[in-house]
Parts: sequence; structure tokens; C-alpha cells
Amino acid sequence: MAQSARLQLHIPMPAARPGDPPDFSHIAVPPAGFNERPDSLADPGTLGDLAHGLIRVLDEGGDAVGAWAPEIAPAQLIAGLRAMLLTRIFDERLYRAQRQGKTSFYMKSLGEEAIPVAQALLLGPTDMCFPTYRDLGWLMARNYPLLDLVNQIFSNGRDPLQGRQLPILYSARAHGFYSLSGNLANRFGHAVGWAMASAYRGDGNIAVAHIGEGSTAEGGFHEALTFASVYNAPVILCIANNQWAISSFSGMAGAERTTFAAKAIGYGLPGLRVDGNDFLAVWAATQWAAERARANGGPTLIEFFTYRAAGHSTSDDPARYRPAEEAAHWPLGDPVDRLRRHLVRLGQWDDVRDAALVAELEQAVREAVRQGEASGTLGQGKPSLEQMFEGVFKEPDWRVLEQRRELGI
Amino acid sequence: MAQSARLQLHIPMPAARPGDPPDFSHIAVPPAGFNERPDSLADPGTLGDLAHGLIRVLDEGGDAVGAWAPEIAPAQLIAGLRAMLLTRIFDERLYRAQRQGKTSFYMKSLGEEAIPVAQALLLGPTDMCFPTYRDLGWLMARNYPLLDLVNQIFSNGRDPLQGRQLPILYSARAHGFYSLSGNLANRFGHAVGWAMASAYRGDGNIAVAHIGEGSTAEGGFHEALTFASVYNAPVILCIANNQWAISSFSGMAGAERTTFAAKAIGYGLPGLRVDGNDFLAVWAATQWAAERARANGGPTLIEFFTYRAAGHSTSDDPARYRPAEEAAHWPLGDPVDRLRRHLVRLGQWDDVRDAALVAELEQAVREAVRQGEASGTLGQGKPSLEQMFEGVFKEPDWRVLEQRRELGI
Amino acid sequence: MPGMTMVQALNDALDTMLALDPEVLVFGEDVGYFGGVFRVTDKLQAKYGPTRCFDTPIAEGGIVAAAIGMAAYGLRPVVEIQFADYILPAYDQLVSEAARLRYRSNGEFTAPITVRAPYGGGIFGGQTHSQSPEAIFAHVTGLKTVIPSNPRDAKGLLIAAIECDDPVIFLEPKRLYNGPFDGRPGQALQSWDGHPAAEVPAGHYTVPLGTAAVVRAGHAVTVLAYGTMVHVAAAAIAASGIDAELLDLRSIVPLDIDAVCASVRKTGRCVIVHEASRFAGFGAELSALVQERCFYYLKSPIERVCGWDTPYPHAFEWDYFPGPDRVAAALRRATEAAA
Amino acid sequence: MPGMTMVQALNDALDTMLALDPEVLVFGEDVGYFGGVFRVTDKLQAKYGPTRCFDTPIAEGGIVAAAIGMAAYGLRPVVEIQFADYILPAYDQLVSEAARLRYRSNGEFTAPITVRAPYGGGIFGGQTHSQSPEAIFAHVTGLKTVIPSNPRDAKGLLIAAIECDDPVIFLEPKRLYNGPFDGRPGQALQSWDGHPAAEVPAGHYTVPLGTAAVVRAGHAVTVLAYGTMVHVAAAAIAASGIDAELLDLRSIVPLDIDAVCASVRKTGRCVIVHEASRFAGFGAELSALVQERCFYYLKSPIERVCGWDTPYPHAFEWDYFPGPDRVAAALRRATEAAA
Ligand SMILES: Cc1ncc(C[n+]2csc(CCOP(=O)(O)OP(=O)(O)O)c2C)c(N)n1
Ligand SMILES: Cc1ncc(C[n+]2csc(CCOP(=O)(O)OP(=O)(O)O)c2C)c(N)n1
Ligand SMILES: [Mg+2]
Ligand SMILES: [Mg+2]
Repeated sequence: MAQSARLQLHIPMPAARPGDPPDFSHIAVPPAGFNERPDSLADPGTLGDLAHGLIRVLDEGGDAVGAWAPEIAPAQLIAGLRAMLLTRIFDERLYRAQRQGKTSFYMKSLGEEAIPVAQALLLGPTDMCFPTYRDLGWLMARNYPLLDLVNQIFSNGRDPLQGRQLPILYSARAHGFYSLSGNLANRFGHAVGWAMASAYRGDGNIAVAHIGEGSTAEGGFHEALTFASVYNAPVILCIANNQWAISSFSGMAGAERTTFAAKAIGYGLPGLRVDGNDFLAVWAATQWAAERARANGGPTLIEFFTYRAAGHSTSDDPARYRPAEEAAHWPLGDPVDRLRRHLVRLGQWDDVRDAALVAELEQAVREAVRQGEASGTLGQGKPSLEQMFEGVFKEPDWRVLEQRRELGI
Repeated sequence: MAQSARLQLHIPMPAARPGDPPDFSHIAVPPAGFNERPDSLADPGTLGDLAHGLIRVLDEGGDAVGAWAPEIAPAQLIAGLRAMLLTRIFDERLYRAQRQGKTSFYMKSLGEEAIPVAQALLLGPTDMCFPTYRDLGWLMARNYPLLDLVNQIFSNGRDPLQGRQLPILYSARAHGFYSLSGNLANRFGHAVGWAMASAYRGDGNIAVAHIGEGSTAEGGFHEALTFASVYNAPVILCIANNQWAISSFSGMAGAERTTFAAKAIGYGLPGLRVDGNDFLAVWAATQWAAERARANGGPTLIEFFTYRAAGHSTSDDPARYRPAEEAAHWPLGDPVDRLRRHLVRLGQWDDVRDAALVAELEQAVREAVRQGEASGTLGQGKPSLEQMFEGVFKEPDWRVLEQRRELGI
Repeated sequence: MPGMTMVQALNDALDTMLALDPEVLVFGEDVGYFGGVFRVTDKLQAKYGPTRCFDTPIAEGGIVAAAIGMAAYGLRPVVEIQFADYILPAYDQLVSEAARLRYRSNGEFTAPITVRAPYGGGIFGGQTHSQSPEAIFAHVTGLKTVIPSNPRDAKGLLIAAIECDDPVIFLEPKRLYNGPFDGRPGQALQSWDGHPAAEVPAGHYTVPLGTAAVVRAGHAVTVLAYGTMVHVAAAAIAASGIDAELLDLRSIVPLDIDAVCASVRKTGRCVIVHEASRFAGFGAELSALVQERCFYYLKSPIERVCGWDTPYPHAFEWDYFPGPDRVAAALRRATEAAA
Repeated sequence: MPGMTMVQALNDALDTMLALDPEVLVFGEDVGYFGGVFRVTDKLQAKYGPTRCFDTPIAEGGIVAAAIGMAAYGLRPVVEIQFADYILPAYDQLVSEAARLRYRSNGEFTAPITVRAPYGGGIFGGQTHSQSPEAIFAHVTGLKTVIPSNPRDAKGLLIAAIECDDPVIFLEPKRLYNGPFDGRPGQALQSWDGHPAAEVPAGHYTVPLGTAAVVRAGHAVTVLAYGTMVHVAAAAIAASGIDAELLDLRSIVPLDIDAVCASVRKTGRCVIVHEASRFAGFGAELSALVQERCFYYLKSPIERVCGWDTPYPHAFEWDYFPGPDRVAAALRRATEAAA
């Protein structure tokens, strides 16, 4: 029986800090194909293992194994590889553009590209993604014009958002991509409302919402899950557990005690824990949840287990708080390499085609940046001044009209 | 495999509305003594059954049975019965006082008295309760002066809160009772901070926080649980699931899918589901969680399964939204009757002593109300006007000083 | 035309819009089967079914978040926050999301939601059932804020709010729900029966947002008020015998600046009345606007009559509440002060 | 005495209080090992250990709730909200709990917490890293709100805030963290080195809350400013050649009303400057107070120079930001206007 003791305040600490060797010994990696695949309408009460396991499809050799191995046409796999590579090349180039002073801010999704890319290819054109700032891959997979991305990042006259929003906080309704903003977790509940609206209308559209593991601590995360479960909303609620929230490790959001997928249990929902660096596992888990949602089976919570291989943003230097070599030691590998290996194994890919694709994409990005620069970079060639006053309301009120005049426009 | 269907919006509905016969057929009541009692430092991963079961000690005959049956001295049991009866008698009398226009507002805890009373007797004098408005029993068990309660309810010159707060939103630091207020869920996180402070100082004090099942939907509930689990705070987090939130049944907070105790699992915490109308079960579960907390085992979430036998407040008429006879059909009975039966069974109680106690308590309440009325009721004999301006800040600033003058005081 | 209370008029507005527009949904805590703690949604669930009017979990932030998502989909959610005091958990959703969605997405997504909340004091609700938080919404670019003072306006303004393509905070003075109130607690409760503004037209009509009403024309001083304080100010004017011009602003965003300036330029004096605490309350903006635009017309200092800079104190309701005597005193100061 | 940046001065204030008072705890998102995204808590965890300075989950409401509970226990929590834009999820905790705890419990429980947040624009942070929400705190009875404009004040005010027995919102103009800024974006970044106010005394000292500083004495017009705008106003005064008196309010609650009135009574003219949007901003309260108390001294309308009534627009930072030219124009209007 417990003894009374002097109480102590527990402060979670990560396994390794700069100077320490990377340490992922606390992360258990089950073999690919380990988990069962229950029916997509299974009773959540029977799914506890999936919330504590790790759904993996691609094995070391690049083969797709186990019950979760999805049927994907090679062309789709290649489209996925292409979108992931394009995301990575674009990130690299635009990150540099920020360093060159062409924009104020940039964020990469290095190492996490498989998640939005697989979902964008799998889900329908009228489904809606409520993204985080690490979901550029969705837009790449949906063929959003590179030039529009560059113009938004440069806040120039051709910026689709007309200079009103921070770089990379895109909005792309036609591409199923909801308006991004800086406030974490706030849009998780919008996805639930959007899905409730689809159900109210009797439409077939479902929503997919993304949030980072650190942001699950916000009250809005809980409120979104509560509404989703109470109204059985057709929504897929996805946590990208990339281990870090700026400098705070996932233990600061509760990972010392259990998985993020386990949070589903308290709402009576299915919780799936998935290898987020495994394109096929992401695809299979999302497909399972989408089937469930479309059949009025309601919401699913998915934890995508992954790693933020780059810094948090251009304002961040991860070497200040984690071992520099940590990314290289991430036990689940790199999503691009793993999908590549699978395609090679299928006989659908080789170094020649790969080199050609990379060259083509680098050329496309270079070209888009060149054209974007022609329309202006931050501070040069911004949108017309009226745009500052547009869209506060549908119709401007006297305050905005007077202030425009005061500014002489 | 799931078929795509026309989506539908699910709106939860209770089993019975006015006109229907009461229906509790969906509530499973395991026999008393059914659940095991693991060590109070057990790994939460092994405790899933307790979150889905129902810890019960008192059987139909009034015997204490099973592993959870606590050791309680008869004098303590009688103190508990006394505090529960006093709460009930006081509620009845002051509810009437509101109807008579002596105050603006009142709320009863009818049927839920066992929870705060057992905890107040069990926990230490320097532990702190962060109550809801249904925890009057705590103050009764801690012998808070009846006259002070009446004066607060009447907002008269002797009101300990000097007329600044709504009736029954007490504050009683010396009695381990934190300042109540109207905003639901907000103080759940204060309990966690208070417990963190005790742990930081290396003191031995623990906190017990109360919240209603309906209020668990607030984001603050999740944030409190997240902080409690991350910092391993010595706090007992208690949900009083009394089936109703004003007119909304517990399904509006998620009860259609799982228990409230199951919410603990997503934070890696122990979750206990307890018969809240069973004084001994409340005692035993709280004792288990207190042992755990004092031994640096961290927080426990407890769902007390009970029933709000009265209306929500003096502003409410439950006959508008639930069958009038529902309370009489509540399968877990009445906490006062059940403890009485146990004491009789122990040979510690009989009708004569019971009648005497009731008469004594009724007399004490009558006397307190009489004295309170002598100091004034709402609108008559309020505190001195300066009190309106006191305590905005530690020292009044010029605004308050000027406004006092403007009011001529 | 039968007289209606403000509760009935608001219920009629919701009924009208639920009937006209299948995209209108009404939800909030206890608004479904029960019909709301103030009965504003009474019988709507029975009439339109549980998917048109329903209860929600107790999570104001979640309610507004869901409404924003629905509005982005194309619906017209009308949500009730049970008391304006409890709108604060939704403040971030209202400010950071609803108010900014159109602007930041360059119009791709919009949030035409209506957020209703019973508001203000006068019912001994204590600190957390009495507050008037309009100022914290007025400061937020992208939100409109409406405050009716009588049944006819309440229905017309609520329909206008629901049809408005921008997010609207709709604050309902709960002390006026079942009768007018002139700020004199002593007397018997007044009823809306026979009050001209209780004659509520049937069916669809709107009172456009941003148009003040001249409740009483006068020449000695301009009184700016909204909500419950319109009735208190009218009583104070009658008691003082001063020929004041009383404006009911009806919406504070958009604000009918032309009506305000026209009146003050005529009278040269101004008294601003609201129930919220004075410091940095909305009266400050009205005062600043009037002195900026009417400086050379002003014959005496603009007066503010407001709640004190304290929390709303239960026992001291009528000492805190800016009643007709305090308003009348301000009218005298404003009219007597030397030019 | 070595020059310090505002970041160093704030860090020094925390260091000083952590050393003096074991009840002081410092926590917030990324403030522990990392030292905060703006480095204000740099090295404090290493020096005082993880239970004195630590990271938190990303939940601003939870951070403030925990701080209130700790303060009720007897500690002195100093929390950081990573950006003032992200304080809104904690708004309900600040307004309904921290601000009201002493009053409602008649002093049994109090919440002496300090809530620090980097604030304001000028760094191309876009809509959600640039806002100035002081007005929504100034209106709340029970909260104090402090805004320093230089390193020496920053340290003295932060220590005063921590020692204050009331809850304090401490807004740090992030554009001033590493150098003064006069509102002219073109030129090279200025440094605090050599700036007189960068000479920060070692150890414990306080700048009392509620005392404005006369940055420049003058007779032609009074300029009321705080935070970054103090530097912008000074530049505008210099450029305009107008003999203005510049007051740095330093705290807006408590407000140094005597200093404000004394100056305006002397100059007879007043220009109010802040970066937040104008409508119902804190400038409105300043304007209302000045005209109420100095009406018969005023020779021209009180001017407000503020951010526009739009969200903070990324590309248009310098069009939105009320720079020295707009302030100088207001100074001219105020001084040229006929008495
Ligand atoms: C409400 C709010 N609080 C704080 C921040 C500052 N912030 C931006 S990103 C971030 C970390 C988020 O971590 P996580 O949710 O894990 O997402 P990740 O960056 O890892 O993808 C923080 C604290 C914010 N943007 N919004
Ligand atoms: C933040 C907030 N929202 C709404 C309310 C209004 N309200 C008061 S009690 C109540 C129901 C609470 O139900 P529950 O949490 O189950 O507690 P119970 O009354 O059943 O004990 C509601 C909605 C409030 N007081 N605070
Ligand atoms: Mg992360
Ligand atoms: Mg309840």
C-alpha cells in the first residue's frame, strides 16, 4: 500500500538534449503488418489495441505486408512520390528565399510529407481538409499552382490572399484546403462543424482535420472531439505527433503516460496509431476512417507517429534544444525513401526515372520562384493599398471608408 | 465492409421525456462488491475495468461487501449521516426562503450529498476542495457555521462575502473550501495549480476538484487533466455525473458512447467509476486516490454516478423536460437511506435516534434562519455601501475613490 | 396586431427564419427540447425537428467553432450563449476566427453566424449573470454588435443579423425580456402589453443594422443609449423636465455616426449612458467620436453615466446600476454647465 | 553600468526575483530549457532548476488557471504567453477568475499573478503575431495592465508587477526587445547601446505602477503614448519641430490621471497615439477622460492616431502602423486648429 511521502513536482524532460547522443530507446517499433485490420464499422470498445499499437505496412525491404496493406494503383503511388518530392524541393527553395530576405517567414514539413499527400490523393474533391502549416503536401498532391504559392509567400500583387495573411497560411477552397491561421487548434472545431453541416444536408462530404501533438493540449481539441462524438460527425481527426512543439518534446503534451491515439477512448471513438512515415499505412488508416465516416459510422481519431526533421520555422534553431543528429536516427526512417523503395520493389521505379523527376520538379520550382519574383517579393510590389481595407466586412463601413481617405486612397 | 450512405446528423435524445414512463433500462448496475481493489499505486494501464465498471460497497441489505469496503469508525459514519441530513434539511428550508423572497437564488444538492460529505470527513484539514455549487455537504461535514451560510444567502450585513457574490457561491478557506463562482469548469484548473504548488513546496497537501458531467465538455476540463497528468499533480479530479445538466441529459456530454471515468485513459491516469449514492464507496474510492496522490502517484479521475433528484435551481422546473417520477426510479437509491440502513445493520442506529437527530438539525436550521433574518434578507439590511467598492484591488485606485464620492460615501 | 414580449418577438424572428431558410439552424445549451432558459427558442424543436434546433454540450468555444465550420459550409447558424457572461470561453473563436475569416482568406471562406446572448443586469443575477461586455466586441474589427431595446426592434434586428453576411454578436437585455424597465426597482413589474413597440409585425421584416432611432426629439442635450438604458434614460428625461433628445443606437457596430453627430451639433451637449463599467467602456468611444466631430459645437463636457468600475455586486444591484436619478443628475450637469 | 536590451532587462528582472523569492515561479510555452522564443527566460532553468522555470503544455487557459491556483496557494507565478495574440484562450480565466477572485471571496483568496506577453507589431508578424489587445484588459475591473517602453522601465515595472498583490497583464513591445524603434522602417536597426534608458541598475528596484514619465517637456501640445509609440511620437515631435510634451503612460491601469490632466491643462491640446485599432481602443478612454476633466482648457479637438480598423495586414505593415508622419500630421492639426 502507498506510503505518504514528501510531494515532488514532476517536470517532464526529453531523453536527449544537445550534447547527448540521440536516444529513441523509449520508442517501440512493432514489425510492419503486426496489427489486425478490423471492419471499418467495428465497435470502438474492441479497438483498444490499435490505439496503443502502431499500424505499419511497408517493411524494411519495401514490401507492403499485413492486413492493412492497401490496394493502390502504381500511378497513384508515383503521384504520391511526386507530390512529396515537390513539397520537399519547394520547402528547400522557399526556405532559402526567406534567408535571402524575399519573405518574412517560412515553415517546412520535412519528414511529414506522407500524411497530407496520401490523404489528398485518397479523399474526394468535395471533402475538406482543415490543415496545419505542415500540410503543404495536400496542395501539391491536388496540383495547386506553384506560382500562387510563391506569390502568397512573397505577399506580392498576385498573392491570392492579397498580402493580408502571413506567408504559408494559405487558403484554397477549390482544392479542399481550409483557411489557415496562426492560432493553434482553433480550426479543429471548424472541421467538426463543417462535417455536421454536410450530415445535416445529407451530403456525402467528409472533413479531415489536422493538429500537432503539442496543440492537443488546447481546450479546443477536447471541445472538437466532444462535438464530433456527440453528433457523430463525419470527420477524420488527425494528430501529427512529430515529437516536438518548437522546443518542447511530446511529453509536455502527455506522451510520457500514453499515446495520443488513446485519447479517442475517452470519447468512445476509434483511435488508430499509425506510422506517419509510411505512405501506405497513412493511406490505409485514412481509408478505413473515411469508409466509417461515409457510412454514418462517425469520427475517427488518428495519431500519425512521425518526426519533425527540420526546425520549427525560419525563426527557430533546433540545435539549441535537441541533438543535431536526432533526425538521422529517427527509427521510422524517411517517408520519401520508403515509398521510393516500395516503388522500386514493384518494378515501377528506378534511379533514372527518379533523377528525371527531381530535375523536372526543381526546374518547375525555380521557374515559379522566378515568375513570383517578377511580381514582387516582400516589401517590393505589394498588392494595391485598397486591399488593406477590403474584406473587413462584406461591405466597408464608414470607419474604413474614412480611413482610406485619411491615407489618401 | 462499410457502404457509403446518405449522411445524417445525430442528435442525442434521453430515454424518457415528460409523459413517458421513467426508463433507466440502459443503466447496468453490477452487484455491490463486484470490482477488485488494486493497489493504490497500480499502473493505470491495468485499471481499465474500473473505468467501465461501478465500484459499489453497500448491498441492498445495507451490508458493506467486497474488496472496496472501507474501515470507518461508527462515529464517522454517524457524522456523515448527520452532515448529509443537515444538508438536506438546510436545502429544503433555504429553498423555501427563496420562494418567500428572502433571497434571489438557491440550488439544492438533493441525492448527491454523500460525495462531498464523505470526502470532507476523510481528507485532511489542510487539503483543499475546489467545489461546485452542489457541495454544501462539505461545509456541513466541516461544521461551517449555519448562520454564516444563511447570512451569505441573504446578502445581509453579516454576509462573510459582504453581498458581493450570488447566494450559495460560498468561499471558506479555513474549512478547505475554495471560492465558488458561476463560470463552469474554470476552477478545475485552479485545483491542479494549487496541487502543483503543494508539490513544488514539498508539502503534503492535496487538492480535490469537483465538476458536473455536463461541464466536462468545457475545454478547461481537458486543460486541467493535461496539466495534472504532465506534472503528476497531487489532485483528485471528481466528476459528479448526476445525469442532467439543467435540461440536457448526460448524452449531450458524451455518455451515449462511454463512461466519464474512461476519459482518464487518454491521459494515462487511473479512472474510477463509483456509485455516488453509496457513502462507503465514495469514501473508499477517494481514500484510494488520496493515498496515491500523497505517495507521489499523481492524479486520479473519479466519476461519481448519481442523480440530481431536485430541479437544477430555483429558476428551474424539471417537469418540463423529464418525467416527474424519474427520481423515485433511480436504480442506485437514496444516499441518506442507504447509509442509514447500514448503520442500523451495524446496530449503531435506530428510528428513535434518527428522529431525535432530525429534530435537532431542523431546530438548528430554524434558529440559524431566524438569526440570519434578524441581520436582514435580500434588499433589507444589506452590507454597508463601501463594501461595493472594496476588494477590486488590494488598494483602491482613483476611479473607485472618485466613484465612492460620486455616490456620496 | 397583438402585443408581444421581447422573448416572444425573438422567438418569432427565429421561427420566421427557420420557416423561410432551410440553411438556418438554431442551437445552444438547453435551447432544444427545453426551449432555452429564457424560453426564446420555445417550441422550435417541436415545430422544426431536432436537426434544426438542438441542445449542445456545455462548451461555448465549441459551440462557436462548430457554428463557424457550418457557416463556412454554407449554413446560417444562430447560436445562443446562455448568458453573455459565459461568452468569454468563445472569445478567441469570435475574435481570431469568425471576425478574421473573410479578411484573411480574401473572401474564400466567411462566417455569417449570429451569436445571441442574454445580457445586462437588473435581475439580481450577481457577478456572473449580469455583465455587459459589448466594449470587448466593439473593439474587434470584423464583428458587428447589436443591442435591441424593445420587441419590434428585437425581431427586425435579429432577422437582419441572421441575414447579414458578417458575424454578428446579438446582445439581448434580459431585464427587458418580459417588460420594459425604467430603472426604478421599487415599483411593480411593467408589462410590454400596450407598449407601442410591443406591436410586432407578423412574418419577415428587418430593422437595418447601423440605424439609430430617435426615441424622443429635443433641443437641450443629446442622450446616447442602447438596450435597457434607453428606458432608464427616457424616465430620467421625463423626471428632469429637460428637453433632451434621446437616441437608441440599436447597433454599436455599425454605429450610426451621422445620427449621433447631427443630434449633438443641434443640442451642443451630450450624455452617454450604459450599464457596463465606465473605464474603457463603449461610452469612451462615443465620447471620443463626439468630441472629435462636434468639438466646436460642444457647450459643456460630455457626460458618461455608467456602471461603477467594480464587478457586478449582488446585494448592491441598485447602487451599481446607473438608474434614472444618476442620469437625471448628469442631464442637469450637462445643461447647466456654462458654455 | 552596462547597457542592456529590453530582453536582457526583463531577464534580469526575473533572475532578480527568482533569487530573492522562492515563491516566484516562471513558466510558459518554451520558456524552460530553451529560454523562450524571444530569449527572455534564457538560462533561468539552468540557474534555478526545472521546478522554478519550466515549459508548459500549449494551453494558455490552462497556464493561467494553474497560475491562479498556485497564487491562491501562496506562490508568485510569472507566466509567459508566447504572443499577446494568443492570450485570448486565457481571457475567460483572466476576466472571470483572476480579476474577480479577491472581490468575490472578500479577500480570502487572491491571484497575484503576472502574465507577460510579447506584444505589438513592427516585425512583419502578420495578423496573429502583431496585435495590441490592451483595451480588452483595461476595461476589466480587477486587472492591472503595464506596457514598458525601455529597458530600465521594463525591469523596474516587471519587478513591481511581480510584487503587486493584484493580477497584472504585462505587455512587452516586441519591436523594442532589441533596440528602440522610431517607426521609420527604412533605416538600419537601432541598438539599445548608448541609450540612456538602457542603463539598467543591478539588483532589485521598482518603477511604481501608475506613474507616467514625462519623456519630453513642452508647451504646445500634450502627447499621450505608451510602448513602441513613445519612440514614434518622440521622432514625430522632433520632425515637426513642435514644442510638444510627451508622456509615457507606462501603465494604463492604474492610469496616472493627474499627470495627464496637469499636462493637458498646461498645453490645452492633446494627441493620443497607440498601435491598436482606433475604434473602442484605449485611446478612446484617454480622450474621454481628458475632455471630461480638461474641457474648459481644450483649445482644439483631441486627436487619436492609431492603427486602422482592420486586422493587422502582413504586406501592409507600414501602411497600418501609425508612424511618425501620421503622428506629426496630428500634431500640426492639433496645434494649428483655432481655439
Ligand atoms: C494558441 C497558440 N498558442 C501558441 C502559439 C505559438 N506556437 C506556434 S507553433 C507552436 C508549436 C506547435 O507544436 P505542435 O502542435 O506539435 O505542431 P508542430 O509545430 O510540431 O507541427 C507554438 C507553441 C500559437 N501559434 N497559437
Ligand atoms: C461557462 C458556463 N456556461 C454555461 C453556464 C450556465 N449553466 C449553469 S449550470 C449549467 C449546467 C451544468 O451541468 P453539470 O455540469 O452537469 O452540473 P450540475 O448542475 O448537474 O451539477 C449551465 C449550462 C455557466 N454557469 N457557465
Ligand atoms: Mg509537434
Ligand atoms: Mg450534471
